[in-house]
Amino acid sequence: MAVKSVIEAVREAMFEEMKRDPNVFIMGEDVGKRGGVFLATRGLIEEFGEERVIDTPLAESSIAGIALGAAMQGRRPIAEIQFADFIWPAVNQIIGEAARVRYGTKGVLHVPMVVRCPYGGGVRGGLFHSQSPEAYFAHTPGLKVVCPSTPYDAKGLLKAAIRDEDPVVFFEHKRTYRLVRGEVPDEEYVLPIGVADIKRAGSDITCISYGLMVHYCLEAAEMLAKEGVNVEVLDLRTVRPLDKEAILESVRKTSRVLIVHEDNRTGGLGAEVAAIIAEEAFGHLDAPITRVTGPDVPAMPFSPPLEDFFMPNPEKIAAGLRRVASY
Amino acid sequence: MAVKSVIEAVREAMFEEMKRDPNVFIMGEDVGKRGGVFLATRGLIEEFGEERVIDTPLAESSIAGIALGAAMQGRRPIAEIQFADFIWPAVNQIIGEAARVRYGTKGVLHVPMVVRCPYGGGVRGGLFHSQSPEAYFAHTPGLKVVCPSTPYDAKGLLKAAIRDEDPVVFFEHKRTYRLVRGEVPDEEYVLPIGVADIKRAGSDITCISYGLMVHYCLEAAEMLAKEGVNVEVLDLRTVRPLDKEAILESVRKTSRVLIVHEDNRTGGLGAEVAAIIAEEAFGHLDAPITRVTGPDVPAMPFSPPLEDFFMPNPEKIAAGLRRVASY
Amino acid sequence: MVRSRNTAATQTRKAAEHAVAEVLTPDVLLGWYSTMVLVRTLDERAWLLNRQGKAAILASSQGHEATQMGAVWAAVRYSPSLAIFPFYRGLATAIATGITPTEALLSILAKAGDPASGGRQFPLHGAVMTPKLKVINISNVVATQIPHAVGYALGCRMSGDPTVTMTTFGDGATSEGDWHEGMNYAGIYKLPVVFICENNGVAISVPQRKQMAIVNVADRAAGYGMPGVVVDGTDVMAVYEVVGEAVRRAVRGEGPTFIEAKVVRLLPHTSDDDDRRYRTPEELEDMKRRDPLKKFKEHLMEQGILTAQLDEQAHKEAKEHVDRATEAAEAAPFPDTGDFYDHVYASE
Amino acid sequence: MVRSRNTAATQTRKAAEHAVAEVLTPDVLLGWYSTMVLVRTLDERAWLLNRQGKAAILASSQGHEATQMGAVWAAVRYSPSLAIFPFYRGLATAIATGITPTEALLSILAKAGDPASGGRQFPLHGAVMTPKLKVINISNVVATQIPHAVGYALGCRMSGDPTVTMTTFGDGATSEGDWHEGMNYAGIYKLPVVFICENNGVAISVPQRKQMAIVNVADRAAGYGMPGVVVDGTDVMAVYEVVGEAVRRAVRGEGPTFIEAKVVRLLPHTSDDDDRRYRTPEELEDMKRRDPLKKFKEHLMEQGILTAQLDEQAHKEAKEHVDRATEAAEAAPFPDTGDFYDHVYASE
Ligand SMILES: Cc1ncc(C[n+]2csc(CCOP(=O)(O)OP(=O)(O)O)c2C)c(N)n1
Ligand SMILES: Cc1ncc(C[n+]2csc(CCOP(=O)(O)OP(=O)(O)O)c2C)c(N)n1
Ligand SMILES: [Mg+2]
Ligand SMILES: [Mg+2]
Repeated sequence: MAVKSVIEAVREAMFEEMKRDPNVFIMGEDVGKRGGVFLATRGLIEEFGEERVIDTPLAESSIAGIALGAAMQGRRPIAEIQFADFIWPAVNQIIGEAARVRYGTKGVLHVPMVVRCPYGGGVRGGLFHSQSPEAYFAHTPGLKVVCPSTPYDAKGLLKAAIRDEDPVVFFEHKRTYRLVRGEVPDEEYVLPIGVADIKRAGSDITCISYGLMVHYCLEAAEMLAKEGVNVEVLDLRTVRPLDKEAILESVRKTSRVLIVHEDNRTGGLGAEVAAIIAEEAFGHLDAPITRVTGPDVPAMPFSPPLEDFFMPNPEKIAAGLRRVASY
Repeated sequence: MAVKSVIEAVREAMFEEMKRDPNVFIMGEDVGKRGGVFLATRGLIEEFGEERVIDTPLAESSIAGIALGAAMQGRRPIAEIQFADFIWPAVNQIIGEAARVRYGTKGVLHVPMVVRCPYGGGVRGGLFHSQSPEAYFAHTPGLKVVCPSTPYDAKGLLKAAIRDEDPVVFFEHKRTYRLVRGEVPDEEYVLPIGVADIKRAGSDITCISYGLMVHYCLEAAEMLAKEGVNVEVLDLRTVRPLDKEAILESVRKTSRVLIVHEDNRTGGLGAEVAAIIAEEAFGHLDAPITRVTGPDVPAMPFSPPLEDFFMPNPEKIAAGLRRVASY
Repeated sequence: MVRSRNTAATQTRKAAEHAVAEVLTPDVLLGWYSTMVLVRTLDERAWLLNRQGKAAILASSQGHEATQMGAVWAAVRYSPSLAIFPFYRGLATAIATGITPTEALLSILAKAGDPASGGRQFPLHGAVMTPKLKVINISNVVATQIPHAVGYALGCRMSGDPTVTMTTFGDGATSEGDWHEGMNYAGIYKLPVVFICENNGVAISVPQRKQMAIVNVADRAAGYGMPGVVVDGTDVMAVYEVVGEAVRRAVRGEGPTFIEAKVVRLLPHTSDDDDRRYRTPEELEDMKRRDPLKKFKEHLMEQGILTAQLDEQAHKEAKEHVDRATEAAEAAPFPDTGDFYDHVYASE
Repeated sequence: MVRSRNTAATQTRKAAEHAVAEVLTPDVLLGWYSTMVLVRTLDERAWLLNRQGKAAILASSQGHEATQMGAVWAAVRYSPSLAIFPFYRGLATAIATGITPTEALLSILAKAGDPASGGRQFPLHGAVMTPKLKVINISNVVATQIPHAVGYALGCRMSGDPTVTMTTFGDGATSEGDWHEGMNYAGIYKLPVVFICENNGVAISVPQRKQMAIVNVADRAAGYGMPGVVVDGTDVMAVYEVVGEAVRRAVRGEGPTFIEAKVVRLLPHTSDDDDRRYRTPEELEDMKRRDPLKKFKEHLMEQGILTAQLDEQAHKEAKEHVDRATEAAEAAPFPDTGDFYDHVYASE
């Protein structure tokens, strides 16, 4: 095992899958010589050539739409959207089209394509380089949506996404790219899409999250441990399909729930998680299902004090946990 | 008072507002001589001329983006997206841009624009003429999202939307256009955006819905009444902002909740409504918060038996109500 | 046939005309004529079924047949294999690709036997795949198929598959961002794509002058580094020629071609539309003079290839064929809901 | 200055040259030069502040100054009032519109006094509105401003407001669907918009040949029914001339113009970028020869308008100005969070 960063894990996953399967190719803005603006594709054009690492024109709808066409032809495109904030022009091709191909052709065609998408804030990115649009995609049947939090998960899940027969939107939290490091096995492994992971076992409260926030939840859990509250941190890893069983099992055990995400509160992932619990674990609940989330403003502002105010952090999460614990 | 259809109410609202305010204008595909594919704008080009009733090229992103630009200049555009299924290309301009203008300019600019959008199924429209994308927009701070169910509400709320200083996405359920008729006052009136409406008072279960489904909920409530269960039907009318107080007040009274929508279940409007209740009326609940919704398939199929299978209907809703009642 | 100022295509024109003359024997032309009669008969029947409440919706290809059929026939003739991404107005396209009238009607009536989507989608939407010919139309969202076609062609190039990709769309579609993005990409990478714009001068009710500031949308092709050709789309032989030329260009690895076929839409936009709101009776009369079937008939009669008797026979056979197809399709079952949840994702 | 084949603009060229000569007295040119020096000094300072960790991100306008400033100056000169929708690389645009160096640095340092968004947005994003000059850049999503500008111009026409609208963007932006849709609409309705493409031959790292199959993107303008003009964007006087011409065309109600200004990007894409990954030292050296500031200086010296002494003075004053601005901006407070929730919706 070696300790790696999330961005290294992402790069390795693509490298290995491109080695393994000649149908896999990459397309996106600046993925070639530049190696991507976050260097996720660094070295890949040198290894695999311009035919398999394609610098596209600046046109997201066609990046997704051309990937879709190529996927129907049998290729396995990895389409990079440079920042999640720029995925909106591609939504027609991803949500409108790709998600419906298998269903609308009754299985005659399918779309084994991955849309990789750096997302999230806390990087001084302002309104248009900080967005967390995962909930929009997670609402879409036909898509799978992955939001890993660690290098280990990122690598194993990205490999799974590339091998998946259906369109996967793969959200990589920009702030984790270099900040989060962790052990990654030397040998090959693939993680199943749709399976949550208990990142910290506990008995008093279930704290459910994904992406960067998982790390903040873990920090908050340590704070609460000192106060005698034993928090279980459940990392969803995949936000569509949700691992309902893992969610319900943990809640049945703890009877108390805090859901944490960076995205705006209203209609975020937390809403669906809460609804599932309120419908299917109602009898087990001892406290209101509580959410700590980004506030309902249109996006994360640029200036440091404003950005800090927006972002959930370990202190805000700890406060939420205390509220749930003391109900 | 006269009895009118939803489409008549919509047309009248636009007519009256265009008479009232020379800044109001309409743009969209076929809104001119054709009068819109549903005839919502019939007669308007004859009354107001080509300058104020603009047939645009077939290009939704620019329909929204040009409307946005004109709104920043002081006009009050009503942009028609011909079917909700075709709103995806415009999402970058609506969700990505319009929703953030006021926040991102710190109030210097704002976007008094309405995006009108026929949505919903049950019209033999198949995958691409039946979609209900309201949840995507309702997740977006900066937007308001309205889904009226009756001619009275449609007219009063559309007039409010046109007068609103912020971008409003106004979803009109296609199936209600000619099916649903109701009294509309002869004198001028405007209804407030963000206020729900009790369409049927009751004491045993709160049934929360919007759009076409409100009518099916009312039918189901009548069935349950015969079984001795007194259902309150709460019509959200506006899905962003949600009328939280109205929701909580009804739930505090009944202690039981069924949420109904036509959109896919996972991440639909019902999720947020359930989450609010589970967080803020937890102590009042006597039963799991239950949802009756469209199934999690990518869209409504075309063939009659498949479409019927997709659509929630009074029977399915009644079954849901019975489940909640008997918990 | 008018050409836009782009001349790359012109160079091979002579060769094309020669080839056309060689291929298009009287028998072939008579076969074409019968098929066009069949499509028209089928289209009229489908419209009737809609008026009887049996077909929910229909976009007629009346007036577009010469372009749709000429294009497919040329593409099949001149490419080793073909992938087509048509738009919704493609009944003639479908028949030219080998869909039978019964299959078309199963699709139009949303029956289980619909070969494109099993009744899940609008008529003829979905996918019909054979080894040599793939017809893919995954949505009725205008212009989304342009990037699909380009991506498909990219995939073919990557995998050494010599398939030529063709996509058809209306004049309205050229206003969409996806059209621009797809054209641009195909131009940069010289992909083997033939873009066919069936320009009927109207997008539902919006006339061309409100859609673009130019007369020939083919003039835009140069801005994407590809030839733009204007052709009389009501003339099946002219279409056959220019599409054949474009397909051979694609096969030779010389890249994409944009073809603007000027056609007429003889009926309302769809069976839901009433075009009297926006077209005058005079306009409609005027268009009927450009009816591609009428035009082809007159041409074949002038040439002595078609006789009144052969014509009558073609119509009679077409009617019988469509009658049988109607009967079969009407008797066929609707899809059942047992597999309603299938094909959302790959089954494990 | 090269022109694409479109000739509508050419007709008024003579008149324009005449006007330019009249307006551009030595004093005016010296004033321009000082301002260009000031912008360059400010740009270098901002880059330094980024390297010191004080400015989070920066897109330099070095190499684009002649186009950005020439365009604004011409537009202000020839239009009764102006609305500009610039892109993110617009420091020189901003200064030309009257933003002070202090204001620019407040914005770059994300301070409360940022005149465009109060620190909510990336530097110089947001809106700065005066009665005669409106600068609107609501996002850094490439090409979204094209429809905004077109819509703004439509609004102006509707309300009888004689404002001319101008929008600036890079070569990369022309690949986006929004660019196509916006151009098309402006062409159809002959709206008073001046489209300025600052073509530096690269979108971050993607070279023009991977963005489009043509040499001059201005060649696309004809497809939208508008003139397309190519100009050396490192020559401030040439830019002034063609933009002046386009603005007067707009004022006369003759519709939009597309101007492609060939420029150089002297620095990496932004302060986050390292262009050594994709540009050779030779390429960079080559570009420096096209530095618009150097070019203008040489021209003015040749003409005897600028002397070494005046040049030194301009640099000295610029440095002092930027020093004072830096001091003020660094001392200024960050926004506080008291109004964090304001301006999501209109307050009641
Ligand atoms: C993105 C999108 N917007 C709107 C529609 C509704 N619509 C269907 S066909 C059509 C007109 C298309 O015109 P054109 O491309 O010229 O084809 P034609 O029908 O004339 O053959 C419109 C507006 C759609 N299907 N997709
Ligand atoms: C829609 C969108 N996609 C991607 C980006 C990321 N991005 C910012 S600038 C840029 C390149 C723009 O190139 P060009 O338009 O030529 O302008 P330049 O920076 O060269 O001046 C990219 C890809 C973005 N801001 N918006
Ligand atoms: Mg048309
Ligand atoms: Mg550039």
